[in-house]
Amino acid sequence: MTDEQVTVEKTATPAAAPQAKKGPRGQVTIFANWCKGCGICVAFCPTGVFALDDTDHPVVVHPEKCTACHWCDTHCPDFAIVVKKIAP
Amino acid sequence: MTDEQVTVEKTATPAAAPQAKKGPRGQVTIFANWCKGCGICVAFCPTGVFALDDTDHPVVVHPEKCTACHWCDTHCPDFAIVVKKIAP
Amino acid sequence: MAQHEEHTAYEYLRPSKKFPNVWCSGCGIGVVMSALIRAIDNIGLEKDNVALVSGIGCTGRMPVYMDFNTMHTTHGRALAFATGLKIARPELKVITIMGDGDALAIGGNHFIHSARRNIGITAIVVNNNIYGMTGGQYSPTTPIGGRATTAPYGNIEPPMPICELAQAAGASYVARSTVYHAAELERYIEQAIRKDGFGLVEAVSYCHTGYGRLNKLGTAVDMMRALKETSMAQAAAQKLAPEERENKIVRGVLHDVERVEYTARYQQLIDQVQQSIGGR
Amino acid sequence: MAQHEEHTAYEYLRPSKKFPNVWCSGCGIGVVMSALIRAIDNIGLEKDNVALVSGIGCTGRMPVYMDFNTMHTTHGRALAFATGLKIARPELKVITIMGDGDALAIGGNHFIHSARRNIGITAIVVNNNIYGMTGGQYSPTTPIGGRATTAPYGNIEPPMPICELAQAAGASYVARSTVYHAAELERYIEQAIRKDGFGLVEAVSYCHTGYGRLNKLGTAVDMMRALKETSMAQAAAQKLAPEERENKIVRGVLHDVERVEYTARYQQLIDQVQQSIGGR
Amino acid sequence: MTKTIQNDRTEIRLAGEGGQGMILAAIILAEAAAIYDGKNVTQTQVYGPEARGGASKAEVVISNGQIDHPEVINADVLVAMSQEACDKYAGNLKKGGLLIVDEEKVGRIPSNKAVKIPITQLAEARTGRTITANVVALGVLVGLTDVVSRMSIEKAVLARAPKGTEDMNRTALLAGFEAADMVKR
Amino acid sequence: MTKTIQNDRTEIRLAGEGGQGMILAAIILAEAAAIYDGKNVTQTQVYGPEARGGASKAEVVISNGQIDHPEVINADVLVAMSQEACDKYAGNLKKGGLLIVDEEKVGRIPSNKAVKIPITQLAEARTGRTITANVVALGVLVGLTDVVSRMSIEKAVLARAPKGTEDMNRTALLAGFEAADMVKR
Amino acid sequence: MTVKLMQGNDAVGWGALAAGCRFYAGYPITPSTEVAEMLSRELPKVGGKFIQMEDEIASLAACIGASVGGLKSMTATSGPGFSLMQEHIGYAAMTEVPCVVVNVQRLGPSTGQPTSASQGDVMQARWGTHGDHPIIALCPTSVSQSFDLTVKAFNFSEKYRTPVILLLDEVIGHMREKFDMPDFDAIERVDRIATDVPPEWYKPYGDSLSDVPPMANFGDGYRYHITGLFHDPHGYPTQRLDEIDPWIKRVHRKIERNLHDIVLYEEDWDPTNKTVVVSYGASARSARHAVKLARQHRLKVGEITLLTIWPFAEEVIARMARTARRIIVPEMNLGQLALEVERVAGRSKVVRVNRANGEMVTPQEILDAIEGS
Amino acid sequence: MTVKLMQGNDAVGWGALAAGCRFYAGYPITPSTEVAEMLSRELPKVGGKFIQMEDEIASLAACIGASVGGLKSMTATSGPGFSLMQEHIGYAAMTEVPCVVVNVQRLGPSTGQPTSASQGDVMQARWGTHGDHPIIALCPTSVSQSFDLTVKAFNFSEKYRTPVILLLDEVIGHMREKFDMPDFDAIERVDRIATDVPPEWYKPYGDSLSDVPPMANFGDGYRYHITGLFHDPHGYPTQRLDEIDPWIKRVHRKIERNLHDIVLYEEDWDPTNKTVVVSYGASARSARHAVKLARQHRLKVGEITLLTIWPFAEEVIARMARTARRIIVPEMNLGQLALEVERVAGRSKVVRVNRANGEMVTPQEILDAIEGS
Ligand SMILES: Cc1ncc(C[n+]2csc(CCOP(=O)(O)OP(=O)(O)O)c2C)c(N)n1
Ligand SMILES: Cc1ncc(C[n+]2csc(CCOP(=O)(O)OP(=O)(O)O)c2C)c(N)n1
Ligand code: SF4
Ligand code: SF4
Ligand code: SF4
Ligand code: SF4
Ligand code: SF4
Ligand code: SF4
Ligand SMILES: [Mg+2]
Ligand SMILES: [Mg+2]
Repeated sequence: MTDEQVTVEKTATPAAAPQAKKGPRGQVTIFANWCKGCGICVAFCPTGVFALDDTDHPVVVHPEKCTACHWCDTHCPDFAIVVKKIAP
Repeated sequence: MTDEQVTVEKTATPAAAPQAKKGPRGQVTIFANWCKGCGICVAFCPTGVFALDDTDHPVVVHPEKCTACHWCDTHCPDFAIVVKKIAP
Repeated sequence: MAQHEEHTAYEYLRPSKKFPNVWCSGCGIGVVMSALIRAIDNIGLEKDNVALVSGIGCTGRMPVYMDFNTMHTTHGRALAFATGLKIARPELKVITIMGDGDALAIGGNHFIHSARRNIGITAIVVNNNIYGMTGGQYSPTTPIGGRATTAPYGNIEPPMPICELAQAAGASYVARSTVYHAAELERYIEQAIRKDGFGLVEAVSYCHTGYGRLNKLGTAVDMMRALKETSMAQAAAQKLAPEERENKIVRGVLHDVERVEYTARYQQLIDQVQQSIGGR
Repeated sequence: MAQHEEHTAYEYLRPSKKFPNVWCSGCGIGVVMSALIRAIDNIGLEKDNVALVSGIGCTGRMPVYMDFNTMHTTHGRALAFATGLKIARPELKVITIMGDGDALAIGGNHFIHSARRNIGITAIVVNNNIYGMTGGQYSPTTPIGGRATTAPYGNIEPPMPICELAQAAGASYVARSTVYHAAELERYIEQAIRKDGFGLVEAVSYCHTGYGRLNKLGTAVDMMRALKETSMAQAAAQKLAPEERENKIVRGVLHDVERVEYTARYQQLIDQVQQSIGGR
Repeated sequence: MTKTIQNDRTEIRLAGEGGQGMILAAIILAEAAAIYDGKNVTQTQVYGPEARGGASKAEVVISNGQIDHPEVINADVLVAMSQEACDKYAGNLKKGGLLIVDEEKVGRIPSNKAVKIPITQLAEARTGRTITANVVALGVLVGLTDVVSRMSIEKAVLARAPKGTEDMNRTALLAGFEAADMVKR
Repeated sequence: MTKTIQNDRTEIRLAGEGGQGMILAAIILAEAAAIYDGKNVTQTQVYGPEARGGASKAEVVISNGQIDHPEVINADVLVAMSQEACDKYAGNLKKGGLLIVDEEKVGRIPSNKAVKIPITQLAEARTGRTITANVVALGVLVGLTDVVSRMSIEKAVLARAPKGTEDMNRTALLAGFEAADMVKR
Repeated sequence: MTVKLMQGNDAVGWGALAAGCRFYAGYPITPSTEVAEMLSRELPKVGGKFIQMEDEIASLAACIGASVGGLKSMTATSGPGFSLMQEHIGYAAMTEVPCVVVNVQRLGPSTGQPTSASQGDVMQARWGTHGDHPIIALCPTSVSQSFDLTVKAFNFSEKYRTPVILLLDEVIGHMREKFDMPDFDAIERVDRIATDVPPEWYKPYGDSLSDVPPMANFGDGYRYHITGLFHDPHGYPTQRLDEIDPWIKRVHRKIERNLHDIVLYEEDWDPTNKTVVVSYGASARSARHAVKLARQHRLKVGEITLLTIWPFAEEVIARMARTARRIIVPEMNLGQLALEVERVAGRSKVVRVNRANGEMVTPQEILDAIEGS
Repeated sequence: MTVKLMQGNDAVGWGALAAGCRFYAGYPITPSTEVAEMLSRELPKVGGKFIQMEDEIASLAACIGASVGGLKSMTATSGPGFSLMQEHIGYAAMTEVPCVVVNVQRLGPSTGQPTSASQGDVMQARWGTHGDHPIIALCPTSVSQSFDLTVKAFNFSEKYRTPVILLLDEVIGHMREKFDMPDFDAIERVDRIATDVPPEWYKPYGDSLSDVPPMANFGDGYRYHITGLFHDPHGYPTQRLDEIDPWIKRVHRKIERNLHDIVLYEEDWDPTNKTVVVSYGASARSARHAVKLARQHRLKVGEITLLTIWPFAEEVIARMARTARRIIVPEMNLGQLALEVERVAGRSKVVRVNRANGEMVTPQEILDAIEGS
């Protein structure tokens, strides 16, 4: 709880990845300094977009798989994920 | 609520009265100094055993009519009536 | 007292200077007291084994007259005191006697938690739809539209359904009758006392001095009569349309199930813990 | 905060130094907060017109993060404070946020009376089956057998059925969901807020730090998964035998009726009184 | 009886059983003094347990000056409507004070100077209702003492009388006056 | 380092983030002193909001005599396991007091006499688990100061070690001793 | 004709209305119930709101909630209810939410004697809740003063953002006296200081020249946080000593700086009076009676009547104690405010005249104490 | 080996068990919860009962109920809960039912700072409930004294049929110290005086030589009535002054006659000490530290540590004040017991050293006050 707070964002744009499936797609951003590393997003993302890094914090490893189902950003207890729907 | 309390009893024994009906019969006693004169017994006795006296307190006027139904002594809020079943 | 021996009640009344009682002439509270005494007599309980615990209110004055272990506690808290007593002395029959305000307004929380725990206490609520003792303010059971000294334009708060609440919270036994139906009331109280778990009896009464006078409902006799006329047995009530049922006092055993009683469960826990440390 | 603008929530979070929040990593309370914000956003309420009132507990810390009129009151009394606020300002959407201990233990009486009055307050109870803030003592919703720091041998008190209690007491709207079912939870909260009368949403959550650790239920992820597995929609639940249903968290809108809301009724009373004195 | 007014302070006690309307009588007397006679007044009472029980006594202190202690210290006037009330409070009567008793209800009277009037009986006889006994008592009290003017007490009684009972109450009051006048004579 | 014990009173502060086990370390140290070395001891801590939050500091005062004020006044020894802890508490260190920091976690150190040891790293390397860092810290502290005997601290650590973790904890403690001995040399 | 015969409890109700009270939440209890009954009738007439809550805890909570919503709020109770309200008195002090709590004292402890009079809750009014906190308590001696001090209670409450306790006793609450209803428009009415800064700048607990920060009402566009935890100027919880200490100082200072405004009393003594009677509430009536009698006997006796009980009128009592040799303190309790008098009395002897059985202290008892010099 | 490192709160639990406590009802609250946790584990082992009630009001009610049933009973709480218990503290005093209420003080007012220490409830312990009533409050300064005074609390409670308050502060409650668990059988344990008359003769509130009537337990064949109303010797409600007055006198006398037994303190001063420090609880630890330092500086300073806070140790303080010129009273509040010290201090100057921000008063602050003479 310091006064200054540098927000570290880790965005992964699926555009860079091969597009395998149809349907809506999402751009996932994790705000690392709000994330407490609970692992909920990692455990429940239906398509396995996330993995844990070596500090036990989530990183987006398969951005291309995101279906913009919004499970992760509605369930992150710390408002640390934003999923933006990408117009197909 | 004085310390001494003289209990005034008004018992009416139906034996003295003509016996008209069959079934169980009762001997009704009113303890006047517990009775507050609410009139419940008078109003609800199914056979009209009671009447109000001029101080608005109940008196047994038709002892012979008592069927020992026990309505009055179960409903008197002041435990001021006792009905004794009389072996027929 | 010697002259009075024929009345069942006299054996259970305190041989003291307390009569006539404090209640207004014709008040239904005395009828409940009478029914309670007969229920205890029917079961044949030893006086030493019965504890009566009340809160504050006209109803709360009931225990002082009766020759049991009696406790007149604070407003609303009878069940909380009774809980401690019952746990300390599970062998006692602990009976609480509460007014509608006592049990449901300030005491509502203890009411639902005693029911939830299913502790072996008999709770009798004398529901006269008003705060009698303080002179006729509306209570959580005052009907909508009813006048009270603090509802001079008529009450706008819906009444609390006492029995439904107790059932939802977990009581084992729930029944309702009225002071007009004194024999039925006596039977329900007897059943509730016999029950191991938490038993509630709602005794619908009236307060002619407070509620009755303000609402022009007549004398005690009139209000007693109204109980006869506006109440009906559950079986009959079920045949009515819901709107018709709304204005009726439904009498009957509304709920009766078997669940483990709290102090029995706690004794199991003690036994288990003591066994396990004995076995180390 | 500028970087965060895409998240619906950010618009409603206080632009202050309060993040990350106080809750343990993975605690479900944050999920409820997120659902609440989306519900408010869906309805399109003005922030100035929303008041959040909480008691004391981990859950009670929720309002401080949100940019509404917020009040962190005393343990158990959120609904009583909210009642005064709602009566003073009927145009405000008043939402109370309470823990299971807050709402049902110490606050149980205000809970049933707010429901009875059908006052226009939305009550959200985050049920984690434990006193989280004080470190894991059993609460009125801890399951039988569950361990807690004050139930080292397993809890022996039956849990309070929150929804059934609210319904019995008179709530207009009663629904239950879990933090795993965040979208459903959001929908129920939205419906409850839209409702005029008293609306209750039980948000089943978990406390992995307190209850979870003591009962070896694993991490937040494990407990989140358990909510998925042990809960079911009401329709499905009705097909189960009662014994099977016992161990399930039944999700759904359990009760939804139309009744006049309290402050509206009071306004009618004022209008009527003022008319009648105007007419003298 | 104005000589009972000492230190410009008249202390009046009305005592009886609950239900006899003694508090109301005291209030009416106080209103007569305060509103219609423009005097200072304090009116107090003792309640039974909580608010529900009837009062056993009600008091009025009247003065042209400031009233400090608001309760009766030694009554100038005691109206006793029951034996218990008379037994309990007569001793506190000021030396030379006035004791008014309801003749029917009070058998043992501790003073031979007491004014005995069958107040309740008068009420019944003149108005057909015993509940006007408190107003009869007021009539007697004012008739004997002039602590307030007869006009004022009449106004005060009528202001408190429920609609339709004005005549009955005036009758009761006059009955009291008359009884007082009989005694005075 | 026994010269830091003044007035027969040694004040030790262990500070870090919640979750690093600093309270437990303080308790173990206090138990070593009290139970196994027979000294007097007071152990206190600061909690976060209500009981749930982790502690940010824990203190132990050890003495052969009676301990009056139970908290650290000026620490003889400060173990800082985080930068924040070091920033916050280093200033309170007694002149000539001992500052022990976890080298990895504390970058800015306000004293060039501080003993820098990669405590958490050592824990990980020697026991495979970072959670033993608090025990390593105890090893370092006791190794450097002898506020309690090595035997006592070992007994105290093992008495608190959950079943099956005794070896791991002994290893951690020894790692601390060794690191201390390296510094002393 | 506006002259009426009125009870103290009714006068409290009218005083509240005159002061602008528009919300009452309470739970009935003898001997305070008339306040509730009166306001249940009168409040709707002026668009105000009355509610009977489920208990006294909820009653004060609702008052605080309503006050936060912008309505001047009051509750009334007696001993047992006052004990239950203690947690929320502390909450109101901590959050600086104005509200008025009336306690019509009856004989305690516990249920005691509900219809008997007492001044047994004087110390409780100061110390009943946990933790150090400032409080104001007023105590009328007559029916018309019940009206006046109720108005004062609301004014102090709003002016200083603090709960104010109005301590009546059963004698004053149930006594009827002549009362001349004043024109409400002529009554001095203080409203809470509104803020004039834009919402972004608003600090609900910020420093201010007067030590009383302006108070915005919920719903008026100033969104802020209220908590019973120690808080920073924005109202957010804090554990920082540099935020806690200034708060503690400010809330006590806002009262202490204004003792001249807050501490009300009536005095009738001079330095030649070797005996002075200090009293309050109904006992002050007996005291005055006794003092007049004593003066008739040519005794030189002074008199101080405290209308503000808390903060305690240290200054005047200490000043008087420099010349008086004996201070007589009649109370309807076993000696409560006498403790404070003793504290500041220096070398003067404090003589307590007590009754804790439900009856008033009699003028004679006080006179005996005066003469006992 | 029975030597352990133990927290004050745990020591309270063990003290309760040693004293014969067999019932605990409570509601969790920081910083008292360890007492409950400990007893939930230990009570069933000795056949005792533990229950978590729905709130603090119910907790103390259940304790009183259980005590009436014959079990020695205790509850533990902190500020907010203590405020809620006030009504029932008065009930226990009125009905003379033994019970022990532990208040581990945290920083108030209101929710305040739950994990910070305080001595802010000292006056509340005396005056928190309505009406005049006697009370005993004890306050330990160490872990082992927490054990000892808990035993004392139970003993006083049973011996005098009165609620006893054990006032800890967060420092003592959470501090760990060496503790040598005594043999429970060697501990002096006082049980309530049983009656030896036949049931018909039994008067639960009758006069007795000791002013403490014997107490029968419900279920033991003595059927009687308990009420929070004023009552006669049989326990029946009374409005008679000739029954009320004797009751009031007796319940106060039973404490006042036994001050020699009840008022516990430690003293280390002599008439040559111009400065004496009076303290209690955690502050006494700082005080002792400061006094030792001062004596090292060759200042002649005396010291009194109050273990019994209520009834206040008037006698020793007044005696000391006859010779001491300055009395220093360090407290973790804004000056509470200092008010009592001032009251009896005569001409001595009372110097307050206060902290009300959750931190201990430091020895240096006290030393400064000592040196400031
Ligand atoms: C804490 C507290 N609050 C309020 C009261 C005042 N009081 C006494 S009895 C009562 C209500 C009585 O109503 P109810 O419980 O329905 O009983 P009844 O008199 O109608 O039988 C109240 C509000 C009190 N004694 N204690
Ligand atoms: C009057 C009072 N009693 C007790 C407490 C201590 N306390 C704080 S939070 C809490 C319980 C929290 O449990 P819950 O309401 O379920 O919320 P959670 O922390 O689980 O979200 C308790 C007992 C208090 N603050 N005030
Ligand atoms: S759910 Fe949120 S807090 Fe948890 S790991 Fe994912 S991003 Fe981090
Ligand atoms: S939106 Fe759905 S698919 Fe995309 S990352 Fe989140 S949980 Fe996975
Ligand atoms: S019911 Fe009882 S009290 Fe009522 S009139 Fe009959 S005998 Fe008297
Ligand atoms: S027993 Fe029945 S019939 Fe006989 S008097 Fe009573 S009510 Fe009438
Ligand atoms: S006031 Fe009402 S409830 Fe009380 S005794 Fe009279 S009639 Fe019965
Ligand atoms: S203690 Fe439990 S409820 Fe509280 S924040 Fe942690 S996980 Fe959530
Ligand atoms: Mg009622
Ligand atoms: Mg919880």
